[in-house]
Formats: sequence, C-alpha cells, structure tokens
Amino acid sequence: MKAGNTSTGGAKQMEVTAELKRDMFWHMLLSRRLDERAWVLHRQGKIAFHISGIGQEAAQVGAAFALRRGEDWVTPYYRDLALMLCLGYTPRDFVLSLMGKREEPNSGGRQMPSHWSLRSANAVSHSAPVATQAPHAAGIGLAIKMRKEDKVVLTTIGEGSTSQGEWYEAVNWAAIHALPVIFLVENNQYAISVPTDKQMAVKSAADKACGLGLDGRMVDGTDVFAVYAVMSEVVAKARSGGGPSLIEARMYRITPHSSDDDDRSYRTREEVEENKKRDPILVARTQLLESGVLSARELEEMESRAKAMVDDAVAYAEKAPYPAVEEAAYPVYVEEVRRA
Amino acid sequence: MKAGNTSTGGAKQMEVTAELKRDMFWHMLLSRRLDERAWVLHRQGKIAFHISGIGQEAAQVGAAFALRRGEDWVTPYYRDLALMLCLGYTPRDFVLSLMGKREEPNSGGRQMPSHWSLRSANAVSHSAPVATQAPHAAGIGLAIKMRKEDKVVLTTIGEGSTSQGEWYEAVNWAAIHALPVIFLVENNQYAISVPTDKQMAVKSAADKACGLGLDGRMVDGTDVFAVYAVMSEVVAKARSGGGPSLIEARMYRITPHSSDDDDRSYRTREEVEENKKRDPILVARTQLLESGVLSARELEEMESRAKAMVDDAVAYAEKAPYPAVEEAAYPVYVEEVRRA
Amino acid sequence: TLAPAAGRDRDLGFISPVVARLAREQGVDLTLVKGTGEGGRITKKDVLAFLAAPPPAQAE
Amino acid sequence: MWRRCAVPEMTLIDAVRMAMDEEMARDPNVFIVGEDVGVRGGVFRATVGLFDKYGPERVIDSPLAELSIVGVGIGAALYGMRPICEIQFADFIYPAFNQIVSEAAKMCYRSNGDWTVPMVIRAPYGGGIGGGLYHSQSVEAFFTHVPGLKVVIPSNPYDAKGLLKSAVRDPNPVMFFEPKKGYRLIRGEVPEGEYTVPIGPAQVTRAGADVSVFAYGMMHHYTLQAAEKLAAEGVDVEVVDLRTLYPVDRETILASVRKTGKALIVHEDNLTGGYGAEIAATIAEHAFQDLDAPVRRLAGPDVPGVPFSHPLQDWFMPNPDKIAAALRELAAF
Amino acid sequence: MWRRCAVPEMTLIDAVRMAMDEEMARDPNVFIVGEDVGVRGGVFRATVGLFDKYGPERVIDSPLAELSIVGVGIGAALYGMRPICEIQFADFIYPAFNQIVSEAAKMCYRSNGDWTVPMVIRAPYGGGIGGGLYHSQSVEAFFTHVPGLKVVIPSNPYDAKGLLKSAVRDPNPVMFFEPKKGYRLIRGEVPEGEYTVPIGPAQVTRAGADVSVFAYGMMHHYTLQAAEKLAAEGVDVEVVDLRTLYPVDRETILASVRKTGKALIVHEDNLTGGYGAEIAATIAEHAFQDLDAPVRRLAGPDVPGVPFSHPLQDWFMPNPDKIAAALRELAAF
Ligand SMILES: Cc1ncc(C[n+]2csc(CCOP(=O)(O)OP(=O)(O)O)c2C)c(N)n1
Ligand SMILES: Cc1ncc(C[n+]2csc(CCOP(=O)(O)OP(=O)(O)O)c2C)c(N)n1
Ligand SMILES: [Mg+2]
Ligand SMILES: [Mg+2]
Ligand SMILES: [Mg+2]
Repeated sequence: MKAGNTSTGGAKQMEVTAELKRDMFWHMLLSRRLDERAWVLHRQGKIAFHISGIGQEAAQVGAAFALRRGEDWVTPYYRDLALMLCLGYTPRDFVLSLMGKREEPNSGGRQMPSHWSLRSANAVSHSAPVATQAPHAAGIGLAIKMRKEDKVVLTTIGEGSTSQGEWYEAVNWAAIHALPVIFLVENNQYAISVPTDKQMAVKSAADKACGLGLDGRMVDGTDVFAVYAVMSEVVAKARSGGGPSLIEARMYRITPHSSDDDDRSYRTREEVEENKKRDPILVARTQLLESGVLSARELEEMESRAKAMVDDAVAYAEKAPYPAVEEAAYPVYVEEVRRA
Repeated sequence: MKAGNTSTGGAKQMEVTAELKRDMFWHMLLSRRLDERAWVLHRQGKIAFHISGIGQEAAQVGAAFALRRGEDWVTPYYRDLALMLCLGYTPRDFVLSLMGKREEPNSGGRQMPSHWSLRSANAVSHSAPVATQAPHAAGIGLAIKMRKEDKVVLTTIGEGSTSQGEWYEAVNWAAIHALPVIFLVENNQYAISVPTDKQMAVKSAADKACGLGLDGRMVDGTDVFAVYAVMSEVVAKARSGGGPSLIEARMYRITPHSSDDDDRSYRTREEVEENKKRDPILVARTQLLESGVLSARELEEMESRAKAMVDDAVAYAEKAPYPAVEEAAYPVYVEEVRRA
Repeated sequence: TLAPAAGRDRDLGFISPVVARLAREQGVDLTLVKGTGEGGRITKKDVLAFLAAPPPAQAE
Repeated sequence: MWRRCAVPEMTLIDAVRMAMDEEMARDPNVFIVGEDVGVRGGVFRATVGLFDKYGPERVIDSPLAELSIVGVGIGAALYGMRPICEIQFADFIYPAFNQIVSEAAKMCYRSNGDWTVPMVIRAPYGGGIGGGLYHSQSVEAFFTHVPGLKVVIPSNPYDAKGLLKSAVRDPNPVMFFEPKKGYRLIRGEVPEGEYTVPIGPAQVTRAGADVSVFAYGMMHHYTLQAAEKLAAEGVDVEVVDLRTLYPVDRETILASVRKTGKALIVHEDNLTGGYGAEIAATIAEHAFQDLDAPVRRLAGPDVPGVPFSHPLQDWFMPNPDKIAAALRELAAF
Repeated sequence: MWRRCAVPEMTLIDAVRMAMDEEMARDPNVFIVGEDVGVRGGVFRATVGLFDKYGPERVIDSPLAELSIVGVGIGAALYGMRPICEIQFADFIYPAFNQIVSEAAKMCYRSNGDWTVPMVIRAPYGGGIGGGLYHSQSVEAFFTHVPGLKVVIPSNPYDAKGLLKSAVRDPNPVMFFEPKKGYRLIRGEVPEGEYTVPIGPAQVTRAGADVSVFAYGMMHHYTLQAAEKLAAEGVDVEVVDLRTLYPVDRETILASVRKTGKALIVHEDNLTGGYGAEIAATIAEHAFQDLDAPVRRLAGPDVPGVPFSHPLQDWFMPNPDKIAAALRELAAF
C-alpha cells in the first residue's frame, strides 16, 4: 500500500483456524460478562466508578490477537478491558482495581479503575488525560527501531481524542521515521456526548492518515475477524520495516460514557437500540454458530466458565485488602520502589 | 472545490491592473531594502538581532493584497515584514522596533523585533513560541462568524511550525465550523537547520488539508501574482461562507535563520546560490520589465524612494528615545494601560 | 521577666525570635544588652557578644 | 424569616450556572465553549439549560482539545467577544498551558495595552471525590506565579455567583477554579439578579484573636468547621477566605497576622511549591515583627496526585480534624 | 601551576557538551533528541560534534514540536533507553507541560514502581541576553512544585558536567536548566573523564557568619560577586548554591540560617510564586527560632517577562549591585 492511501479494510482474510476463532470469541465474551458485572457492582454500591468497553470488544480482541502478545508493546486506553484480558490481565485483576485493592496490577490502588498497566505484558501504564499515550507509542517505536528489533507497538485511542494535537504529533513522528507503530482509533461515535462530526471535518479518523503520510484504513469494528485480518496485515508490515498505519475501527458505544454519565440528554433510546443490533458479541456469536465453529453447547460452556471466573474475581476482590496507609507516600521516585 | 482536495494553485488568474502590479512590487521592494538594511545595522553593531523575510516577500505581498487591508484580520509570524508593510506598518516602525525604542508599535520596546502588532490594521500581537497564532485565527474566525460579518482572517506560519499540535487543532476547528480563515504556510524549506522531510512525511504542507477536511493548495511562493491569484480565490470563498483553506507557498529562505545563525553548518553555498535564482524580487522585476508594466526608469525611481524611506527610518529611529524605566512595570493588566 | 517573648517589646523594641530564644536559653537579661541593629535593635550578634564578654556589672 | 425565603438557598454549582446565565443574558458577547457543555450541559451539569436557552452558537461543544478551547477563546476575546472556556477537570488544563501562560497572560503587557484578552477559564478542581490522580488535582499554584492572569477560587455559592460575574466582566484573563467536592455539598443563600463580588479582596469569614488561618475553596469550608471545634476548646481562630489568589490581598493577610501573631495556611494541593509558600513567604517578610510562632502550612503531601483507593485518599486529603490538630499545635506554641 | 594546566578550564556550555559526549560513549542507550541538535549542533552549539560522532540515530533532529520531543522521549525511556531531550529555550517548554507533569512525573507513583522514566530534559533559561519576553524565561518554579521530577540547575562548569552526568544516570525524570547567559561567560576547571556531582546536596560556596544567601544558576554567580563587595564593607556573607532545587537540600539551608540568623533568596524569575517562596516558607517554618531578621527575597519583578529594550531589561534583571544592596539592608537590620 502506498502512503496516504485510505481504503476499507478486511480485504484479504488471513487463515484463521476454528480454534483461534473460538479463542477470540472467548475473550470477547469474558470481557463482556466481566464488564456487565462491573455495572451490577456499581448499582449495588460496591464500587464507585466504572467505564465500560461494551461494544468495543471485537476491535480490541481482533487487534490483540494480531500481536505477538507479551512481546509486542501496547499503550492502551481506558476502554480496553477486552484487549487487556487478551494480554494476560485477569478478571481478578480487574475487580481488584474496581475496588481499589492493594493487589491490583495497574497501580496498587493509586489509579482509578481501567487505567491499565501490566508490566509483564509490555502494556504501559496510562493516565486519564487522553492522547498522552500516543507519543509514548511513537517513542517505543523509535526505541524498537534503534535497537533493530522486530517488535511492534499498538496504541489505541477514542476518535474524539484524535482531536488532541498530542495525537497528531505522535502520528507525525511515526510517519516521518517509519516507526513500527499501529495507531488504532476505536471510533464509537461519541466522545462523552459529542458526536464525531463535531470532532473532525473528515468522514473517518482513517482519513487523517493522508495528511500525515501513512496508511489509513477503516474496518468494521463490530466484526472481530475483519479487525483481525486488517490488523494482521498492518502489523506484519510494521514488523518488517514498512512503517506505521492508522486504523479506524468503527463501532458504537452501547453504554453511557461511564457510570457517572446519563446519556439520555444527548441521544435517543431508539438510536441506542438500533445500534445494539451490531453488538459485536451478537455478530461473532451468530457467525460462529452459523458456520459451525461453535456449538450451542460449547457456547453454554463458555458462558458458565465466564460466569464462574467473574464470580471468583468478585469474591476474591471483596476479601482482598486495601493498600496500607504506610505505602501511600511511595514510590514517588525509583529509589523508593519497594518490591513485595 | 470540494473539501480535501489538494491542487496546484494559480489556475484562474484574477484581473490585475498594471497599477496594482506596480504597487505589489513596490511593497516587495521596500521590504527587501529595509530588510537588507537591518542586516547592515546588525553588522554595524547598531542592533542586536534581526530575523529576515528575504525571499518570502512574494508570498506575503500576494497574500496581503488579496485581503481588505485594515478590515480583515491577520495573525502573522515573524518573517512577515513585507506583509506588515502592506498593512500599514512603516519602515520607521520597523527600525524603531529593531532598536527597542519606545515608540515602536508592536510593544513599546517590550518585544524583540519582528514580533508584530498593529492594532489599527487588525494585525494581532504575536509571540515567539511558534504556532500559537493559529488558534487565535480560528477564534477570530469564530467571532466573525458569530457576528455574521463578512470579514476573513489570514494566519501565516512557517512549514516547520505546522508540526505543532497547536496548528493542527486550529485548522481542525476552522474546518469543523467552516470558519473564514486562511492558513498560509510559508514553506521556505527549513526550520532553522531542519529540512521539510524531517518535519513531515507528506510532500507539501498543503497535503495536510486532506486529513483535516478543508481545501489545500500549493502555490509558487516566489511568484507574487500567482500567490495573489490563489489567495484572492480562497479569500472570496471564505468571505462568502465557503470555509477555510490551507495554502502552501513554497520558496527558499535565502538568509540564515536569523542574525544569530550560521547556516554553513547545515547547507551548502551552492544550494543557496542555486535558489537565489528564484528570488521573488528578481522574478517579479523580470516579469514587470518584460511585460512593460514597469519601465527601467520607474524601477530606478522606486529604488531611490525605498532608499530614502529606509534612510529616513534609520535616522528617525536612532534619535528616538528608549522606553522610560518608569513604564517597565506596566501594563500587566488592562487597568494599568496608560494611553499616551 | 528576664527574657521577653519575640515580637515588639515596649521597652526593648523588636525582639527577634532568635534573640528571644537565646535570652531564654542562656538566661540573659536583655535590658543589659546594648543593641547595635536597626534603630538600636538588639541583634543575635549583640547577645552573643554579651555572652562572650559580659559587662563588668554582671561579671561579679 | 420571610426574607430568608425570598433569597433562595442553592448549591455552589447552581450559583455558577446562574452567574453564566445572567451574564449571557446581559451581554451578547458572552459565550461558552468547552467539552460537553452543549446538550449534555457539562459533565458536572454547570451549563444545563443554557444550550436550550442560548443556542449552539453561544454554547459550543468543542473538539476534545483543551489547547484549542483556550486558544480559540483567546482569538475570540481579541476580537471583542467574552468567552467562558470550560476545562472539564482542572487536571486537563495542561495541554492549554502554553496558550494560557505564553499568550493570554502576556498579551496586554507585550502589546503595551493594545491587545487584551477578556476571558474566563473555568475548571473544577480538588480531591476527595474518588477521582484518583487525574480527577482530583489542584492546579492554582501554576497560575498564581503568572503575572497577567487573575486567579479566583470561590468557597461558597454567594461568592461563586458574584465572583464569576466579576470575572466575566473583567477585561483580563481570569482563571476561575471551582471546588468540585463542594459543588453540591456547599449550599448557601444566593440572591437572584444583579450583584457582584469584586475580584481582589479577601474576606475575614470568622474574626478571632488567637490564630489566623488562610484558606480557600473546599479547605476554607473545612477550616470554618475546624475553627468551631477550636472555639469549643477555648481557642479563638480567625479565618480568612482568600477568594482571589492572584493578585492577592496582602493587606488583609498582614492585618490578620498583625493581630493574632500566628498564621496557618491550608490547601489541598501538595505542599512544596504550593500556593501556601507564597503566603508564608509574604508573612515571613512583611509581618516578621508581629510573628509569635513559626508560620505553618497544612497541605497535601508531596506525592504526584491524590491516590484513588479510599484509605489512601483519606491519607492525602486535609480535613477538619487535621486542620484542628494543626491549629491546636499552633495555639499551644 | 602545572596541575592547573592539566585540568582544562572551559566554559559552562563546553562542560555540558562534554558530559553528554562521555555519557553517550559510556552507554549506548543514551541518545539526544531536540530541534536543530543534529548537523547544526544546537542553536547554542551544546551538541556540536555529537552528530558526527554518534550519527543521526542517536542525535535526532525532531520535528518542531516540544510535546512530541518529551512524549517520544518518555516512550523511549519506558522501553529502557536514556533520552536527553533538548528544549531549545526554556520558554518553549509549555507545549510539553502535559507530558512532563501528567506523564513523566507521575509514571513511577501511578504504576507503583512498575514503569519508570529515566530521562533528562535540558533547557537553557534566564535573561539578560536581549531575548525579550520569550527567550529569557526562568521556568523552574513550575516544576519544583511537581513531585516525581527532579530539578537541577548548575552554576559553574564543574557542576554542569558532574550534575548532568548524574542526571543522565538518574532513573527518574530530571529537569536540567542551564543558565544561558553563563554559557560562555562562566568559565572554570573541568577535569576530563569520570566524575559526577550528586543530585541532592546544595553547596556552601562561600562560608560566612552574618547573612545567608541562597541562589542558583546565573544568580549564584552574581551573588558571589556581591558577597565580595560586602566583604570589603565588613559584612561576612555565606553563599549557598542550591544546585538541586527539587527535592531540595533542606538541611544545608536550615544549618546556614541557624548559623547566620538572616536569609536572602535570589532568583531572576519573577517574585510571586517563584522558587524563593518555598525556601522562605521552609525557613519561616523550620528555622523560625533562629531568625534574627525577616526572610528576604530578591527576584525579578512581577511582570509577564523580561522586556527586550535594554533599559527595561536592566530594570528587570537582578545583578550584583542589586544583590549587594539587599545584603547591606539585611546586614544592617
Ligand atoms: C485531556 C482530557 N480532556 C478531557 C478528558 C475528559 N474525558 C474523558 S473521556 C472523554 C471523551 C473521550 O472520547 P473518545 O476519545 O471518543 O473516547 P471514548 O470515551 O468514546 O472511547 C473526555 C472528554 C480527559 N480524560 N482528558
Ligand atoms: C515553540 C517553539 N519552539 C522553538 C522555537 C525556536 N524557533 C524559532 S524559529 C524556529 C524554526 C521555525 O521554522 P519554520 O516554522 O519553518 O519557520 P521559518 O523560520 O522557516 O520561517 C524555531 C525552532 C520557537 N520559537 N517556538
Ligand atoms: Mg468515542
Ligand atoms: Mg507565537
Ligand atoms: Mg521554514
């Protein structure tokens, strides 16, 4: 593909085994059930805050599976529960963080939930101010190139956050230096209440690629296998020195922005219901059942496995201790890091 | 033109009278002679700093003449001496500011030279940090639109400075809200020592338009009439509600970056000499003489008028007083503004 | 009292925190110390000098 | 009692909204720009109803880019408009730092008064709401070091309305930080219609003889509670609500210290380099001869932010008990 | 005399370059990124020769975008590299403010130590060079309020080399501000090869009994000159070069005040909310009972920047005469 080209992705399907498909679906399903439980915990008053990835599982799982997980690097954003689960984050990890418990791997209870970090999986800690992770990805890409390694780095972001100059500067760096970075925009059509046409004057975030001199692709973000196909292509390209790509995966944010939001002020119930028809879990399930890759029994089994894991996570996290006040002042500096 | 289109400008030449052509050339010439004198003053040790617009006069004069000068707004950048002269800035104003004299209109001696401001001409004060003027232009465009006026705002910038996220955010605003803003990139091929291909992965700053959803055009920035033609078109479009445009005028920075710079470390003398062949003063002069718009005698007359004005400016500024120390602490706040 | 608190003292003028502390700790009667500071203020140096070489009246 | 009913009691955020509503009705140049300020009415609902009343041209949902919110606001202000820029959380103001510090603050001075930036930047700030490192920050100290800006923090609904109206009318850029924990917690009487509270003067909100406390925002609210505790213990605390942090009301501060001889400054921002340093330094220099005790500061600890987990957040945040303890110590000195 | 010749005397900027050169030779992870740092060797020529020696992969001309210089640096640091980011003038650091304050500073704490940012951000700062509002700024106070950062300012070539080497090796983000007026003006002996000056300790550069002065960078240089004047007048000034501004060496500061009883803090940044406020507040709180005079600050006036025109610049800048005058006053108290 030549630079500056924007095409609709998914052209050439990679070979995807039935097992791989089931594995992708499993991660989507687990993420969904865990996410749904978070909403329940919030309603029960057991947690104070949740920000949901419901509706975005296909994009995240498709992207994660295209990586060499644990070797490649990721600078994620807050909706990436499914992505993180693919990288080795566990339901226990997640519920621990929802409850601000000491053992949670993001931050030891310092950060709000969904501010991911998983050192062991090369998933970099991120913050709340949007788009700051994008230059980090460019820097990681630069380091990979300097060391002549064949890793790639994936960075994710919401479409609204691509309005930040921070994101533009990061993509510009990657394009100039042909860095092995994939910029994945999860376009769920809203930034809290603000629709895409108030964020940009182009039709798709992928169109921004032509102004920055890298490949831009749109892909159906409700179709995990389509995302996987496109991502596999651009990851291979980046890995072989072909430079960065910008992918927009389009989907819909099915839930309110967060547990603090009430989305009825800015969108109709009809719109939400209409969009639920393209719920990525539904889409994948139908595809897998109809193609015979998954049987109804296997699906049921998956569901109960997910439920068991989520139940276990909640039970575990509820019993887990809070951080001790004695730890609160540390580690501001590396010298103060105390490994357990 | 449809949004996102990048074309090579100058397509449809506006009607340009001989008088208008001579007037444009006069401003280019005056700017050049004044600018050259600044270098002399610097060598003489009479001023401490000069940053030059030599080589960029065509783009600036072509742009200025396409405006309703004094009515339309401008947020300029430091190389825009010729642009400012078209807006009513005088050689005296310039030499006063070179010397940090009290009477200079930018700042009363507070700012370095070439940090323009001319309230009477709607030319907004700007600072040294590059690209900060771009969002101001978007805001002015927004205000014009809110008030339903038919003004436009021109903002200029170097190509290197379009790497700032600040510039991207400004253009994005203008594109989303179809604001009457012209973003003129004066691409002189260097940002101090850094060439364009280390600033961007696209061929021209005009290419950035397609990623932001507005018209982008390239124009030969050494040809004042070509610039005038393109600018007249996009100004008319903006004035009639057609939205913003992004113009790249390509030229060459003939001098070192500033009087503090030594460009021999990063470019050859041959390169500079080669590019001097497209010196916009030469280009326009040849054109005007050959087409009979300007006679040799008229040219001579212009030259001596320019010299006289520059001589006068230097004599005037040398005698002018410095700001009084009593004024140094003011006006930090509007309440402290003391009109003479 | 022998050692007034820091602050403005009606008779002695301004007593700085360190002068007050030294007077208290060393049991110095500040009325006997000659002030060389601004407006005759008793400085820390004055107290230290007084302690190093007490005037004859107190040397007994 | 009848008069009390005529003056409605409302929350701090309602007072903020009322101020904007009145100013928009008064002056067609006033407009609001920020993220989600339109149909959504802001994430804290500070602008609810204004979109319906004034339309999308005057209540503008910006792209998600703070730099441009402020930069575009500055441009409009240069043109003669009166923008109110909302930064969704103070924590997200840094992308706009360059525009605020390099441009808004310096415009008047650098143009020798030719160009001015009549603009308000509103931002909710402060911790104690489970927001973790990035939804709890106090950022005032970054701006109280910047000549050309005014920095205002209200501590109650009456002042919030009156100060915000003054800020909108002020011809200079005004940073207006709102204590978000107090948005719905702090209630008070707010008359409808015209009144302003001037930018500049601090206010002695409790006269006392023994110790002076200087505070603002939520910490002022807590300080009044602590002062009540101390009163019960026989310590008479003077409380000063600074309200305008920059330029600061030195006279009121120094007068109070001259009276009590003891000073405590309270803020929730971390200690080192925080706003309290300037107040302490001012007192140490200009009220030295009236001091009867070391100048004390009570502030958040020097960690990069308020941690999320509740026990850690409680450890971080100053509260009435911690303030009372500091006061007790100072009173006993 | 022979030994003096063996230890070359050089300028401050040469020492900066030497430190980078040695560190790049020592550790292949060290690289430089910034505007014009490559073939141009930096606008102040701090990196001259390094491009030729280490190549374009390790001396990278960035796009003109400070945010990305720092943001990309952070990313590389997270990966294990040791970036030295050059900001061309401290005045242009604000676009990178968000990355520095939200990201670099908070990374270690927010990840409970899992992620760290071993990075140096170098920037020339300070006035008196005819740079006007935007090429003269002192920005240290914005960063000495930010836990997670270290802030270092050398005042002489020996320290510049030793501290910069320490900064490059430090596992935390270090802001390294260089007094640009002193780049070629301040000369001193600098041994070739291995030595470091630790980040942390201040240094008593002149012992004295009567007044303590706390300064750094160019103002430290001027303070030594002022102290000589005062010595001739019989006033014995103690001079402390703070060197590491954050975290600050409280012990050395307090010990000096305990000795002299009088404190003056000098910086060229504007007064209000400047770095001196924290030092003054610290002294007022922790050395109160050793104070024999008000804690004084001598700083730039509270205007938005150093004006360009020479008489105005002179009005703004502290210098040895102004420092001497402040010392005289304090000595006489
Ligand atoms: C710099 C910054 N400004 C504002 C916010 C508040 N905020 C959090 S999420 C969000 C919307 C993000 O929208 P988008 O990028 O589309 O991602 P989505 O939430 O839709 O996945 C906003 C405005 C923030 N976190 N950071
Ligand atoms: C934010 C910022 N960073 C760095 C600088 C220093 N600087 C001044 S001009 C310049 C190069 C500008 O290049 P370009 O935008 O191409 O404009 P030109 O000077 O070539 O006209 C640089 C790096 C600055 N003024 N502002
Ligand atoms: Mg979105
Ligand atoms: Mg600027
Ligand atoms: Mg250029």
